[in-house]
Amino acid sequence: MTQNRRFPVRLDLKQGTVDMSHGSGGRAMAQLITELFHRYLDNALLAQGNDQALFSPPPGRLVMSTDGHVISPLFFPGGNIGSLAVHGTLNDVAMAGARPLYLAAAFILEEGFPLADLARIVESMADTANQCGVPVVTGDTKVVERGKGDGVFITTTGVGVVPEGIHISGDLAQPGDAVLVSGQIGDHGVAILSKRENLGFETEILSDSAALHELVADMVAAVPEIHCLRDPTRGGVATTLNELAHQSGVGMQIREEAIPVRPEVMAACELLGLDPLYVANEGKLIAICPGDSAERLLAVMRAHPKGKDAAIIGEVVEDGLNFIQMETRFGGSRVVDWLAGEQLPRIC
Amino acid sequence: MTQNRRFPVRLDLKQGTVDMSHGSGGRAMAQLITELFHRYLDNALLAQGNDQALFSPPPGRLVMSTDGHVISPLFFPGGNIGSLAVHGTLNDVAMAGARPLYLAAAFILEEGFPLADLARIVESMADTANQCGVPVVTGDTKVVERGKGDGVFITTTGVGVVPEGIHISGDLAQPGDAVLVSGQIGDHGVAILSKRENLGFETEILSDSAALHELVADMVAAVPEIHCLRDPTRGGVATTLNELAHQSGVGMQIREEAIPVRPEVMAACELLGLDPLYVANEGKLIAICPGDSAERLLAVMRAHPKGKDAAIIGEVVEDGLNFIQMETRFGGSRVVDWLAGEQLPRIC
Amino acid sequence: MKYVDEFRDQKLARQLAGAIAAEANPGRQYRLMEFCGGHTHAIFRYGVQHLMPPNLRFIHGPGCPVCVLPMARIDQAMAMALEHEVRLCTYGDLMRVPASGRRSLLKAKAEGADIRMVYSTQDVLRIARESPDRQVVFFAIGFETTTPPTAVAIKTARAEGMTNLSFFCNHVLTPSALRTILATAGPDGVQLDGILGPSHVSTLIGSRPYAFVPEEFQTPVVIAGFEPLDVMQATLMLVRQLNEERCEVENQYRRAVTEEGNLKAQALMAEVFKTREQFEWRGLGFLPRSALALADTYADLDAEQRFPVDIGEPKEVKGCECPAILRGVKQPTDCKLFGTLCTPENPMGSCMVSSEGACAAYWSYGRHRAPAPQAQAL
Amino acid sequence: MKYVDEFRDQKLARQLAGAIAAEANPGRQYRLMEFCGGHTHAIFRYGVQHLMPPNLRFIHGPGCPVCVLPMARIDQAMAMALEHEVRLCTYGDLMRVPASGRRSLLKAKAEGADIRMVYSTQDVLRIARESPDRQVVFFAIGFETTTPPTAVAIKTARAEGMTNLSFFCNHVLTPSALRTILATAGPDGVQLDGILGPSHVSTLIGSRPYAFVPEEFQTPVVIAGFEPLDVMQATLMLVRQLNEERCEVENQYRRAVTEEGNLKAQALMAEVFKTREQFEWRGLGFLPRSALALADTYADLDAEQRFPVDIGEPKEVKGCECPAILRGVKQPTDCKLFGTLCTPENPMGSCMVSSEGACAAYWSYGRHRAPAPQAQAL
Amino acid sequence: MCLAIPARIIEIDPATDIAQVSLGGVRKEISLALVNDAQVGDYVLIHVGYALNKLSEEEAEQTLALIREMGLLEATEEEGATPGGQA
Amino acid sequence: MCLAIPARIIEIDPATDIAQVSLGGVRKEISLALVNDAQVGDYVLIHVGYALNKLSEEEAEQTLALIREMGLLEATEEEGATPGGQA
Ligand code: SF4
Ligand code: SF4
Ligand SMILES: [Mg+2]
Ligand SMILES: [Mg+2]
Ligand SMILES: [Mg+2]
Ligand SMILES: [Mg+2]
Ligand SMILES: [Mg+2]
Ligand SMILES: [Mg+2]
Ligand SMILES: [Mg+2]
Ligand SMILES: [Mg+2]
Ligand SMILES: [Mg+2]
Ligand SMILES: [Mg+2]
Repeated sequence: MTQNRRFPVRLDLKQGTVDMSHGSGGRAMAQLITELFHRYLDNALLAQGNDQALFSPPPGRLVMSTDGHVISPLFFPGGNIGSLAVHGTLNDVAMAGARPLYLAAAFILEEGFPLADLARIVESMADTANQCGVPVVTGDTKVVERGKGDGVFITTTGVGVVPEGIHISGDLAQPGDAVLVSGQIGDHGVAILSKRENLGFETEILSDSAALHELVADMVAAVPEIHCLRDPTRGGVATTLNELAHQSGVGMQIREEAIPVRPEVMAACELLGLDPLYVANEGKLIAICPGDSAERLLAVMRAHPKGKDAAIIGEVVEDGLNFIQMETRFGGSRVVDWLAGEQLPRIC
Repeated sequence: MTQNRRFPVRLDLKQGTVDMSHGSGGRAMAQLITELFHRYLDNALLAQGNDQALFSPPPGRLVMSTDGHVISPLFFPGGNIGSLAVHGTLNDVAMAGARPLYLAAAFILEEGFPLADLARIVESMADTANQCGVPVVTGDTKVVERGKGDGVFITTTGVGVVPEGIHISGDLAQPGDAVLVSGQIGDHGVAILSKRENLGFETEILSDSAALHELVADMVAAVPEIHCLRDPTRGGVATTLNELAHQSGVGMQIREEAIPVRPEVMAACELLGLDPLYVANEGKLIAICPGDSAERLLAVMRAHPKGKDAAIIGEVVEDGLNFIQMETRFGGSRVVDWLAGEQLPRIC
Repeated sequence: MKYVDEFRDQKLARQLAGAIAAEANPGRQYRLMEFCGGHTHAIFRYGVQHLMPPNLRFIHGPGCPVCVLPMARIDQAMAMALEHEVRLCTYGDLMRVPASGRRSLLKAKAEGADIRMVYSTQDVLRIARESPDRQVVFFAIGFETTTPPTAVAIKTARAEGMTNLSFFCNHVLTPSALRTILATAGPDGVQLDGILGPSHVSTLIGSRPYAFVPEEFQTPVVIAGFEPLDVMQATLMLVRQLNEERCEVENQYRRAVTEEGNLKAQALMAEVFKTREQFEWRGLGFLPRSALALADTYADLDAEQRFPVDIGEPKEVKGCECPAILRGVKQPTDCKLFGTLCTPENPMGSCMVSSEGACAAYWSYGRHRAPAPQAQAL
Repeated sequence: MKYVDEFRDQKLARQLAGAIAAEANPGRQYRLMEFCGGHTHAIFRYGVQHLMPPNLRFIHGPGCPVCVLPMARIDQAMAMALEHEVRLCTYGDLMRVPASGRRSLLKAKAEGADIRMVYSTQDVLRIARESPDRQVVFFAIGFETTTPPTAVAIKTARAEGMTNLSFFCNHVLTPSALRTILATAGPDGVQLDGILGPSHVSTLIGSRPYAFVPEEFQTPVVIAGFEPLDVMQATLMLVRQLNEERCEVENQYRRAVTEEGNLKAQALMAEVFKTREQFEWRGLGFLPRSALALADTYADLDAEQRFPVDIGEPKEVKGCECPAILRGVKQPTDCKLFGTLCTPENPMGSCMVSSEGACAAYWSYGRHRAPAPQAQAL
Repeated sequence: MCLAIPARIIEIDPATDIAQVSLGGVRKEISLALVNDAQVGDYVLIHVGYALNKLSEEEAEQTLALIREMGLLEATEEEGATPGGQA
Repeated sequence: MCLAIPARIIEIDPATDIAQVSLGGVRKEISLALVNDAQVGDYVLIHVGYALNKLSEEEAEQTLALIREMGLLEATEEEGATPGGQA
């Protein structure tokens, strides 16, 4: 009668849904963790089942970064919230020039969320983490009532180690530096918009969601004098350049023509009244390095598959107003400001 | 006309509310971060304004732990979600015997959330982090639409360093070990319940929300042979003991009479049909150590203000079923099982 | 806590245990049914069975309102919430009770049904006042203890002229169930030597309604409180009646139970409710005059009339022995599903849900059957 | 993109700039009003003003539907959403427009108003179909370009017998505003030498409705597309008319604009709408016969009638020069709030919201006034 | 069935028939709609937010006295009896 | 005002008067309710999900030709003219 099988009835990963008991701390939660999270994210540190992971990092300076992921739709062309949550944080770690080591993942699940979707998400997180060689070593699960969440939110936190001799920070850009971008911009934002039912448009565009730490490793190995790296996510390239200009107390002069944008992305933006400079990316980076290293850095980037369309898009200039000025494709000049509010589809 | 003040109109921390633009990546978000998060959480690493924090940890093994915080109500007797988010993660780091070093915090804000409440929460987080000597060095902010969140969720992640010679893990309990608790149980859960409008009861009970890393530092210094530490949060002492028994493949024999419970907590539980063993704590720990170290450990715990009501509540026994058995105050014996589902107020 | 702690005293318990052991005649069986789940819970939680002589056995009765609620009524409530999109208010106890197709209110809520847990009918009234545009249904369950609070809410709803609140009434009557148990007892059913009578139900209805038990069924009754000393004292009183071949209704729980009970509450129930011709009890079948419906003058507040639903034949889980357990003829350990497929996390039957259900009590407190170390010390 | 990229060609632009510079008579001023915000946007985004000789100046007109919407109408829509609890559908452009008391639809939404951004009236129909129990209001704004899609939705709502959808109509008529601008021009108002006529509005209404401009006001009009070469070519055409002392309606945007316009759309508008006796335009005041309301046969779908609201006197921000800017008599830099208290994050007036608003365009593209380095290279 | 617990009335609002009861330092609001003539100081049995009945102090003491007596009688007769366990 | 963009019709559902248009690799669903006799292959001006009008290829080419002519005339006359900036 009494027996030792911990969970006599398996979690129903086909028809089941998340309910409040999955966040209660009791056996239903233990079962969710065992049969879903541990099953996919399988690694020795996680399997210990402690509330924390213990590891011995290589010597050197560490970086830590955290990001909450709240995307809608959860599944989009080129990825889902699970793969994105891995890429996003790995990239923020890598943007210090660091090698990512470990990830932590905290899930906030909404009551009623299908376990099948959760399993797909966690599986894809696991695959992504595997491919990147960066395991999810500790985690947490909470459940909120229906109407107090949005399916699933995933907050990931990463730690990584910075090679010696690398000093990368948003406040190090200097007049004379070159500004580079690692590839075509705007793909992620447009891929997401294309799944918004009411916009009714279709493209072949996939999110560029990707991990950039290997590209960064090549870059810092070849050009250790890089000053800034940042991934132009929310707010797009325009916002990231403004952030960097402000942090470093400089201005920038960029050339619209030099900025790689796919024609489909351009077309979708025209349709919706958006500007690709403000559209989110999830697998691109902005790099700023001394002007005379720029060609060398560009060559290294182009040699890596994730930087093959890299381009030098402008240079850092002195400017007390920290403006980003752009020479337009048409030959005019404009200020590229921060995004104000949200970028919404417009009619005029 | 044009001028360099970055945010001409200050954030309205009295009447303002969070809106979607605060999560857009644009200037409204930059302003929220500058005038609210950085203002309160003020420290050199955060002030750099990078997407990650860079630091040189002391040599040794590191631990990392993450927890999402989703509590309702956000403000409760003895704390709020901000202080809780600091304590909760520091404690999970400390439960490896570690000294916490740094925290990361990711906020998910619901559209419409009052900025005044957010400021109170972040201020209290900052105070708590300050008192604990563990700064919040990196963070993230997302905004979700109304009805897709619950005011604010805070996911914190902590890293810490484990002193040499300390080996603490949930799978190390052995028959003959003693089981200790650091103080009165159930305070947090009852304090939260007392604020649920529909239960209509009042107590003087405050949440026990507190950081335990200093208590832990004393404990591991004096008794480095401690086998397990865990904070009995969701699911309470009963669930934590079951987790540890299961992880270590042992059983436990505990004595109801030895477990410290405040009379008010006991009374509230009687009123609502709850069992204090399953009620959450946020400033208590369970420690398991070799039986012959138990009195020494107890003395060290009692010497610290956060362990002054510590007690030895039972011992680890061999048991293939990994049961927690309890000698009741009445003199009977019962199994103390995992919590099934949520613990809800009952009528029968 | 006054009136609580005194009745949990370990030393007195040991002495009472000694007295029972001394007085129990080794030559006979004492098969005592504790009617109420509250007694069942106390017996398991405090290990009372351990303190009894081997020839004295407690048989768990049907006195758990959650356990005796037939699956069809849960299906019906779920259909109201899902099809009529009402805001369904219910006590937390019902959330996890299995309905047809392994569903439950908890799962329906996760799927989007608007289900609110309440602690009191005062909450129900508050919810209805706060959402005048929303139809609110109170899923009312319980014995005579829980019925008067529903009656208060019904009267209040009428007095305030609420048009958005109605009541799905599942209140049942204890004496009727007791009669059925006794009528089917005997060689083919459960064998009973005495009854531990209801505690808080009796607070309301008094001790008089049990007079039929000794009269018609020649079985002694002792009304007993829910604290462990109450149960033990009442047990000793039954042992003495049996030893002395007395057969009467005695009242151990005198501090809360009188002969006539709470007349005010009784009047309220009489005004607001009428007795149903019959009603289904899980395990006991359709029992005549065993449940309440809203009186004709309150019929407009009856959710069954306001929100008619069409549910299929409820599908009981194969192998679940709840019905036999509720009649006292089987024990949880007689069920093949107990502890394998049926656990408190995944209850197959209602007896595994409520902490008063025999299966849940057995799982939580009685599962580990090695003799408890302190039993020796007594 | 065909019909787009060709009209953004840098080399042709340089050549056109050269032609304008060559043909413009240095002895006179060319004060050209681009009526449309679309032109304003193109002029700033592509730096067209940089390419013009110093005596040729663009004056920004009132042709931005967001900019000319009076604050009272936003207040009214917000009141419908908050007091009548309707589901308010609106184009994204309106979300951040300041209403009284520094509020906006974005803030009302954050405070709990049910406000949905739509991209098309097709979405509005879908939303209304999906929530039959909910009253849905479409907050319709725009010139003749955006009006026919609203007409389609109104006809569809009627055809499908929808009872939960209504329309808060704020559609305005371009020629009427143009007449007002011209009538108040002169020594005390704006001084105009020529008009760049509407682009997409003309697609619908055709080129004929502008005949009154040369006839009554002796001012030449060139209807111009929104691509930068369109604007430049039309500018050259105006320069030539002025140099040659011609005064007529010319059509640069021939690929999309005919004399008669889109007759099908015109018929639809005529059926569904009627002209209001007068309507307030921000900056221009109450203009006679300058806006549309639902025709009497569709009056039951009029949200203003279905959800009457009582709003106070709207409170304009002190110091905001939007009205003067919309009349062309001031520039954004003449406003004391520009760039200090008024920025796109914290707009004080509607001209700082829409990317077609003169203040927003000026902020985004023209704020930095040092000569752009590449201007030298041209 | 029917979880109920005794608590002491510490305050009554006669207008609403709502009382505050106290139990081990916890205060709770309950309805007195089901009981007559409850007074501050009385102990009442609380169930789902209602007082079901008053408790009789006298009866409680008599019950306890009886329990003690039943036990003591025995204790003198068979000190240390240890009945066998049966689950 | 009135953001609109030309796109090519690639598919028409005559039952609903809904068309698929294509623009630089992007497909979008739009309504043809406002135009008569639009055919697959036509370019239409898209605004808030509706086709406003067909575009005339012939007129577009003539316009471009005129622009070239206007510019060329000048280019020969004043090569390299650099008008001064004014914001
Ligand atoms: S163990 Fe489960 S299935 Fe078996 S009788 Fe009890 S409730 Fe029914
Ligand atoms: S800058 Fe702002 S306040 Fe000034 S006119 Fe423009 S919109 Fe109005
Ligand atoms: Mg980050
Ligand atoms: Mg990031
Ligand atoms: Mg980043
Ligand atoms: Mg956790
Ligand atoms: Mg939701
Ligand atoms: Mg943790
Ligand atoms: Mg924790
Ligand atoms: Mg923990
Ligand atoms: Mg971030
Ligand atoms: Mg909410």
